[in-house]
Amino acid sequence: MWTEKYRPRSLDEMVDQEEIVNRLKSFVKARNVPHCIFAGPPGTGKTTAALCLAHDLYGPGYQEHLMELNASDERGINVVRETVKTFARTRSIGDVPFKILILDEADNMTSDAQQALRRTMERYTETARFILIANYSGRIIEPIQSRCAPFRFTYLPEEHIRKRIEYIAENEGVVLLEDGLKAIIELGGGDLRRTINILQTAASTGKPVDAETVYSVVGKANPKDVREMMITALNGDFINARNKLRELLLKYGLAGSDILGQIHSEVFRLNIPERWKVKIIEIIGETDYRLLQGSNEEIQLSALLAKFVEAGEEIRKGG
Amino acid sequence: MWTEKYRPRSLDEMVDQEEIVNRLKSFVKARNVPHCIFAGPPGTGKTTAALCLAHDLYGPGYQEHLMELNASDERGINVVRETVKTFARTRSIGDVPFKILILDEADNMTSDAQQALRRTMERYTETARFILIANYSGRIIEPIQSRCAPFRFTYLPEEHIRKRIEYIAENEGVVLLEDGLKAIIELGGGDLRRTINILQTAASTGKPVDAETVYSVVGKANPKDVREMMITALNGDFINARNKLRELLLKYGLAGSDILGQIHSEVFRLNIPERWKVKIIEIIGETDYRLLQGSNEEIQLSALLAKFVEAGEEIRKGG
Amino acid sequence: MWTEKYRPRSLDEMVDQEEIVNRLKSFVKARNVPHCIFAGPPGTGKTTAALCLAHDLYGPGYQEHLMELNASDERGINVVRETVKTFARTRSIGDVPFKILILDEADNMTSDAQQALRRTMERYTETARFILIANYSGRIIEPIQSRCAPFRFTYLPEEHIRKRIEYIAENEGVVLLEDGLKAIIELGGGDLRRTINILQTAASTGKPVDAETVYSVVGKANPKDVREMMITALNGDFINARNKLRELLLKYGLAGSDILGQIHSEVFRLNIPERWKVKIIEIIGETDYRLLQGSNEEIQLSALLAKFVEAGEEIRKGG
Amino acid sequence: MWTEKYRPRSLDEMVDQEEIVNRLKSFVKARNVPHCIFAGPPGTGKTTAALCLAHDLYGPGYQEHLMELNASDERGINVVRETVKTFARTRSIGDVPFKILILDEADNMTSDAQQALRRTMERYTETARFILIANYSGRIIEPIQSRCAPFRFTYLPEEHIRKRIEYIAENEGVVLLEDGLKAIIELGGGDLRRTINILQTAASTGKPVDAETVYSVVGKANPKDVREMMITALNGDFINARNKLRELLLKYGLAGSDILGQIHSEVFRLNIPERWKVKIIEIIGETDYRLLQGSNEEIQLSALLAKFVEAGEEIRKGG
Amino acid sequence: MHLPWTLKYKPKTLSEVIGNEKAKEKILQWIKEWSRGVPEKRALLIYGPPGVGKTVAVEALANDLNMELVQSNASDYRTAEAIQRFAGRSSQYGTLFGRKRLILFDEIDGITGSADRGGLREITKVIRRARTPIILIANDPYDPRFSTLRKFCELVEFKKPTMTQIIKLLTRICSLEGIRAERDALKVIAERAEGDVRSAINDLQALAQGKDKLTFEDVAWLGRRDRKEVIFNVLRRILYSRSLTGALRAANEADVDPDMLLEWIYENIPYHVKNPKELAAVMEMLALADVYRGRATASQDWSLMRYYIDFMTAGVSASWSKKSPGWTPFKFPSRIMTMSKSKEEREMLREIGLRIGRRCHISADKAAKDVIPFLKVIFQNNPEMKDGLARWFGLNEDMVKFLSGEK
Repeated sequence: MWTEKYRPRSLDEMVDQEEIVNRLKSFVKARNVPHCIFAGPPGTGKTTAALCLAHDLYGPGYQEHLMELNASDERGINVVRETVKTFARTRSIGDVPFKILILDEADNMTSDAQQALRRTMERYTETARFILIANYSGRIIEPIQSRCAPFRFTYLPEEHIRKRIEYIAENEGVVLLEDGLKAIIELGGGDLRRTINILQTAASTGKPVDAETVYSVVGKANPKDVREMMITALNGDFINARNKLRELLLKYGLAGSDILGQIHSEVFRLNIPERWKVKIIEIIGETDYRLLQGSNEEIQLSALLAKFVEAGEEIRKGG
Repeated sequence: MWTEKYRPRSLDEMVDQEEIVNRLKSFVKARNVPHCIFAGPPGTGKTTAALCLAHDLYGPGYQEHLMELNASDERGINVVRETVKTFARTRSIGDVPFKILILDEADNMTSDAQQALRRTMERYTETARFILIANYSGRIIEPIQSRCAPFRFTYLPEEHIRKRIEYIAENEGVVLLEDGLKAIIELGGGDLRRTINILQTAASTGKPVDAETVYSVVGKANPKDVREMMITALNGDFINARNKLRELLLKYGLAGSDILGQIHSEVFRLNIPERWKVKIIEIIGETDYRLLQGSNEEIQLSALLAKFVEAGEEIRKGG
Repeated sequence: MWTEKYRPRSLDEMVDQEEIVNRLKSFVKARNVPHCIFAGPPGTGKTTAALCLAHDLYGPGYQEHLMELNASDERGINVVRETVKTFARTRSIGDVPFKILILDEADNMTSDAQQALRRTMERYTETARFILIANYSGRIIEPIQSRCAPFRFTYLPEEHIRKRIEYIAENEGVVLLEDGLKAIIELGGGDLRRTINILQTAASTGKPVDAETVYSVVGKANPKDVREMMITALNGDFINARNKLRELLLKYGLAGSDILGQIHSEVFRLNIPERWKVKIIEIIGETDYRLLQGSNEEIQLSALLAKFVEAGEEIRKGG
Repeated sequence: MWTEKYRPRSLDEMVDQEEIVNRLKSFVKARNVPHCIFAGPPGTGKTTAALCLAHDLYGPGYQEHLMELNASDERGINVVRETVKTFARTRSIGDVPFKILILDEADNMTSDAQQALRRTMERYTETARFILIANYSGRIIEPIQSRCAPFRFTYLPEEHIRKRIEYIAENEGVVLLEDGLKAIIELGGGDLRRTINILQTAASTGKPVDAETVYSVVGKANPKDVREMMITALNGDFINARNKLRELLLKYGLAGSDILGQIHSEVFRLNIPERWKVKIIEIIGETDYRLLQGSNEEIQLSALLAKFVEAGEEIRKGG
Repeated sequence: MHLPWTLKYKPKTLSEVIGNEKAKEKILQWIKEWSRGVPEKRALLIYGPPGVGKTVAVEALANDLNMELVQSNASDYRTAEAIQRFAGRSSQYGTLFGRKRLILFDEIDGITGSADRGGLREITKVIRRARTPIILIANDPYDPRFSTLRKFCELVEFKKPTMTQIIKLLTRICSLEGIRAERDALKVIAERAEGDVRSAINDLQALAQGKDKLTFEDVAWLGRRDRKEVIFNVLRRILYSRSLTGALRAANEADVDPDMLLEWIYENIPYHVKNPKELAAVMEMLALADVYRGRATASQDWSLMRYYIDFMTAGVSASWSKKSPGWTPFKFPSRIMTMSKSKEEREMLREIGLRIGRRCHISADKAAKDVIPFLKVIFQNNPEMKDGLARWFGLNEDMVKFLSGEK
């Protein structure tokens, strides 16, 4: 994947998040790193920065001193604890006496799990440093936040993204037209990883990349299913809307919260009265909460679809 | 860590919590210490006082006679029991026949664990004295409370904190501007440890420390910017207020809950009728809860701004 | 410990729970005791009664014939089973052919553990009698209930508690002021053990015991201060009410949930229309839950005060 | 134990589940028993029927030919593959060449353990017959269901239970008043074993058994009182409802969550529109959940009543 | 005689096994191949619902051909070592006395991941090297755990015998036992058995043993096994009962697992509740019920389950007018079917997600959302890029096919 091919290897190669990179460089110089929280929107270089930091600290064989865990892949804090224990038990050889542990999507951990994590962090603080990666630092519990140096990653400026894409396109011999470039940047939404993925997908058609190609491949990759499901429900066909939902959950393997997020963005684009948008947004908020509390994602989401059916009916009645 | 470097070593070096320090000095003089509860907000010198007491009691090699445990850290009371058992079994050599055991975050123990602790305290009362450190003494069970001398630590006066920070800054050669100092003290919220940590983090940027730097390193918005956003909304310009919000969220990468906390503090400084402050504070409460539940930050905060717009309109109408 | 020092030694010394004491005396006379359940709120003399019964039955050396176990303390029913086995295997020497086994907090056992206990009770019924102590007899499984004589302990009348406290204070040379005594009794909440513990803690400060000292040592606000804050808010002075709140939070170092508990008790004493009490109680319930979930204390409590302001306004309007 | 004392010994003594008993008698006559599933609610005589069957089949020494595995015994896959197999393998001596194995609460066995059971049942069918006892036969895997004759036990008619209780009371010389009898039957909930246990407990107080005694010994409130409290609240009298609630908590020594359980049971008996019953259940459920999460019991229960008051108001408005 | 009738009347030869003529034919053909050397598929996987005669057929076959039947089932340990010990040698050679050997792995659904670690893999190994015929029996052969195993087996399905066949069998047994049975009584038994021959015989014994006459009245009361009619009845009472207590009681008295009941209600609601407003209200109740299911699981406090039941029954019942568009049959929960059908696919998706995650430093969930959709487009557009990426991610053939939409 081009996202990986063009991922910076060392802090010196990172051109964005300047201030953050400078602070990280000072850690490398001091051969010492505190526990860190890297927070910010997706595709702004959080994981990259963590990997670069490790690279610069330990040199080329850095993987030996590094462990990556993804909180949403691991089931339960026990796995995390055990893994960390094994990993952190042995000291790092070399002039840096600790290892680095990257915990991605840390904001997906329950607060109980985070409490346990905090204890683990403390226990192994001499032999391991943690870098927690999160979209919202607000979901990290206070005791962990106060033990970590905070780093806030921000959206990359559009010119940077544009330069990056142009560079990759040239390097890969992609014929990239101006309107194609614009479309890629727009659809990327400030997320560099997504933007590069779109470029690569568009390039894979073998045709010169213009806006039309870009929209077409993104359209294929983002099946209109969610929108279609919503419209089916608005038209009053609950059973088919439910079938579509089931397909998204089971066939595409999407998480309930991801589907809900997509529904949320689509609502604003729907052609329904403003009043109903507001109502539906409220119900989405409630559903969001229930997905966390409930046990069956499909039931929670189809209850939302039933609300769409109701809305559709009232709209047709001129409500 | 500067918090460690500048921590007082003996009771004589402690300048705050005068009354408490005097009582502790009398213990040193008598070569006898009862079980104690040190209660009070974070960063008011509880742990420092306990360490100083031990230092003054046993002299430089005091660590041998001292053990620090974190109650919420160790898995359950069994660890406490075992550790205490081993530690308390042997008598202290010297003229003080007991050892000191500091139990941090004692109010985080479950009441079952506290019951067990009570029994342990009783059993080893001849060879060990317990200093329980807690934020809220009300969460320590009565049977323990009645066995301990209570000490209530209070927030340090602002001038003391200011002096301390100025002293450290000078000592460390930090260029500290007046607005930077103010920001540090405000953000520290009376917690000395936290305040020093903020100073150190801000200093680590290598630049002269002004308000902007301080807010940026702790991931907070400059209150000026927040106020501006609120006033823009009150003036009826929703679109621009929302743009400012987006800027704070996306460009500065701030967490929604942090912005909300800042809005909350600023409301009281706004020049609007009290009636409206009350209304807005209520909505902030609701918003806070929703954010905690994981709602979409931008959506929730723009809804709040909409309320400001409404308030402004009514105020202009003379409401 | 004063609770131990002033605990009655024999049934004759017990002045409360008259009916129960009489039934127990008849057991002593008959030299026979059935299995019993002592149920009732904490600090109403359940353990004391059990110990007195044993004392009167076996005389001064009663400890040899008695075993106390804490059901929630010992790890699982296996310990109970093993301990009981060893203890009950040998017959008691003397004219009472059985031993007594006190099982504290029996209602905290899981129902599986209780099932196992039931079998143990049956097996050793000839050589051992069980006294199960519980706060809630409803949580003891029926098969055990039907094997035991039930005794229900009730809260002691306030005058009894007052007399007891006055007696101890005098005996221990504590200067106890009237408002201090009232505060102690109020905080004790009918639990004699707790009440005595509070007295001892307050006395340990060495100062005359007044209300201020009492509230301070247990980490609670003086109800007067809380009421003042509420009335300030009801009178429409939101800013000052909030300042009082901050004072309570910061100066007294109280936890938000504790203040909330105190606000709740005070609401019923306020002179406001019932309709508003209902509304406010509902909001307190919501606030309590939000705090538990980890919401920002200051934000949530100010929002609550805002409701008081609103209530006050409507009441003045004749609402 | 009266449940044991009055348990039928032989099928002839069983007066309930007539048709089932007849079938079982025919098995005895034929000296042959198929594998059976006895399914039905607790206390409807499933175990009794199995024991009577064994008794009638083998005569007084029937225990030798019988093995009972209870829920409290380990019944994992390993036990099934070892202990059960060993028992089933050896022949019984006498004119009935097979043994009987009673598996209590078979629906709580893991499906792995059940899988391991299916062939054992078949292969050793000459030497052992299985009686599986279950609350829900649906949780028994199909391959086992297909190997067993199903017997469905139903709740005993109330008159039968009443007669039985009256018989035992008379036999034991218990003074049983009509309202006491009603309360016992109500609390027993159709479970005969439980009903007898309650009678025995109530009888052990030595006083005539009336409703008050019955509810008090099992640690429950009189449903009449609970209903009264609810109606008081729904009628808008908040203060009195709360007083009643406190009385229930103190008088009966109830835990908050227990009283909530009783409130829940009463909802469906209230004389309010059906739609509102569901709404009230929502309120109760939310409160129950909050208590479980550790919310303040007193606050949440007051808030519950406050919500009842509001509901009552809306109901009167015809909402 | 103390034998259960299922044993007493067990078929001795394959021809006595009722029904399933095609399957029996297939088995015979396969076993005959062995006399001509090792056939292409060295194992037979017989599958079908319980009680249709799978094991009995194999035993009868061994009897017919005078083969030694060596069998292992769920009541035996079946770890890798146990399988090795049991089948390692015997799958290689015949018996001492020249009798042919037939190896039977029965009830392979019962091989558990924990207690029988490595068992399935070992069976596959044994099959691949087998020099004697091996037969496997399962209820559900499409369980993803068997996907590898399946490739080395010839599949034979046992279907439920017809009612007529079962009645015939029951009649035969009755006449041998000297019982005069009304045809209607036997019909009830056969109908209730739903093709499960064993349970039909069990029922017959439970009802008729020791009698000389079996009437329709004798059978009417017999407890039903967990069958559809029960749940239909419960559903009808929940959806259409006049009072809330009626709906609630339907669930409490029914012998149905609440989780399954919720699925049934959820499946059928949209076919009955047609008014959009009511539909939304009813679905809201199910969502609420599910919240309490989640809360009970999370807190491990099962007293919360009472609200789960309340909302799915009384809540549903109170939320609609019970005016149905007409007679509508109840449907089996299709979510359950889709879930089990798509299980393999979902596992594949997750495995791909994890492999992508390892390379791209993201979680499997994120990969499913952010990378896989693009990858699918690339795989369909550009074979060259596809090969490169497949190699780089370490995807196997099935995964590539999956992403290319060829499967």
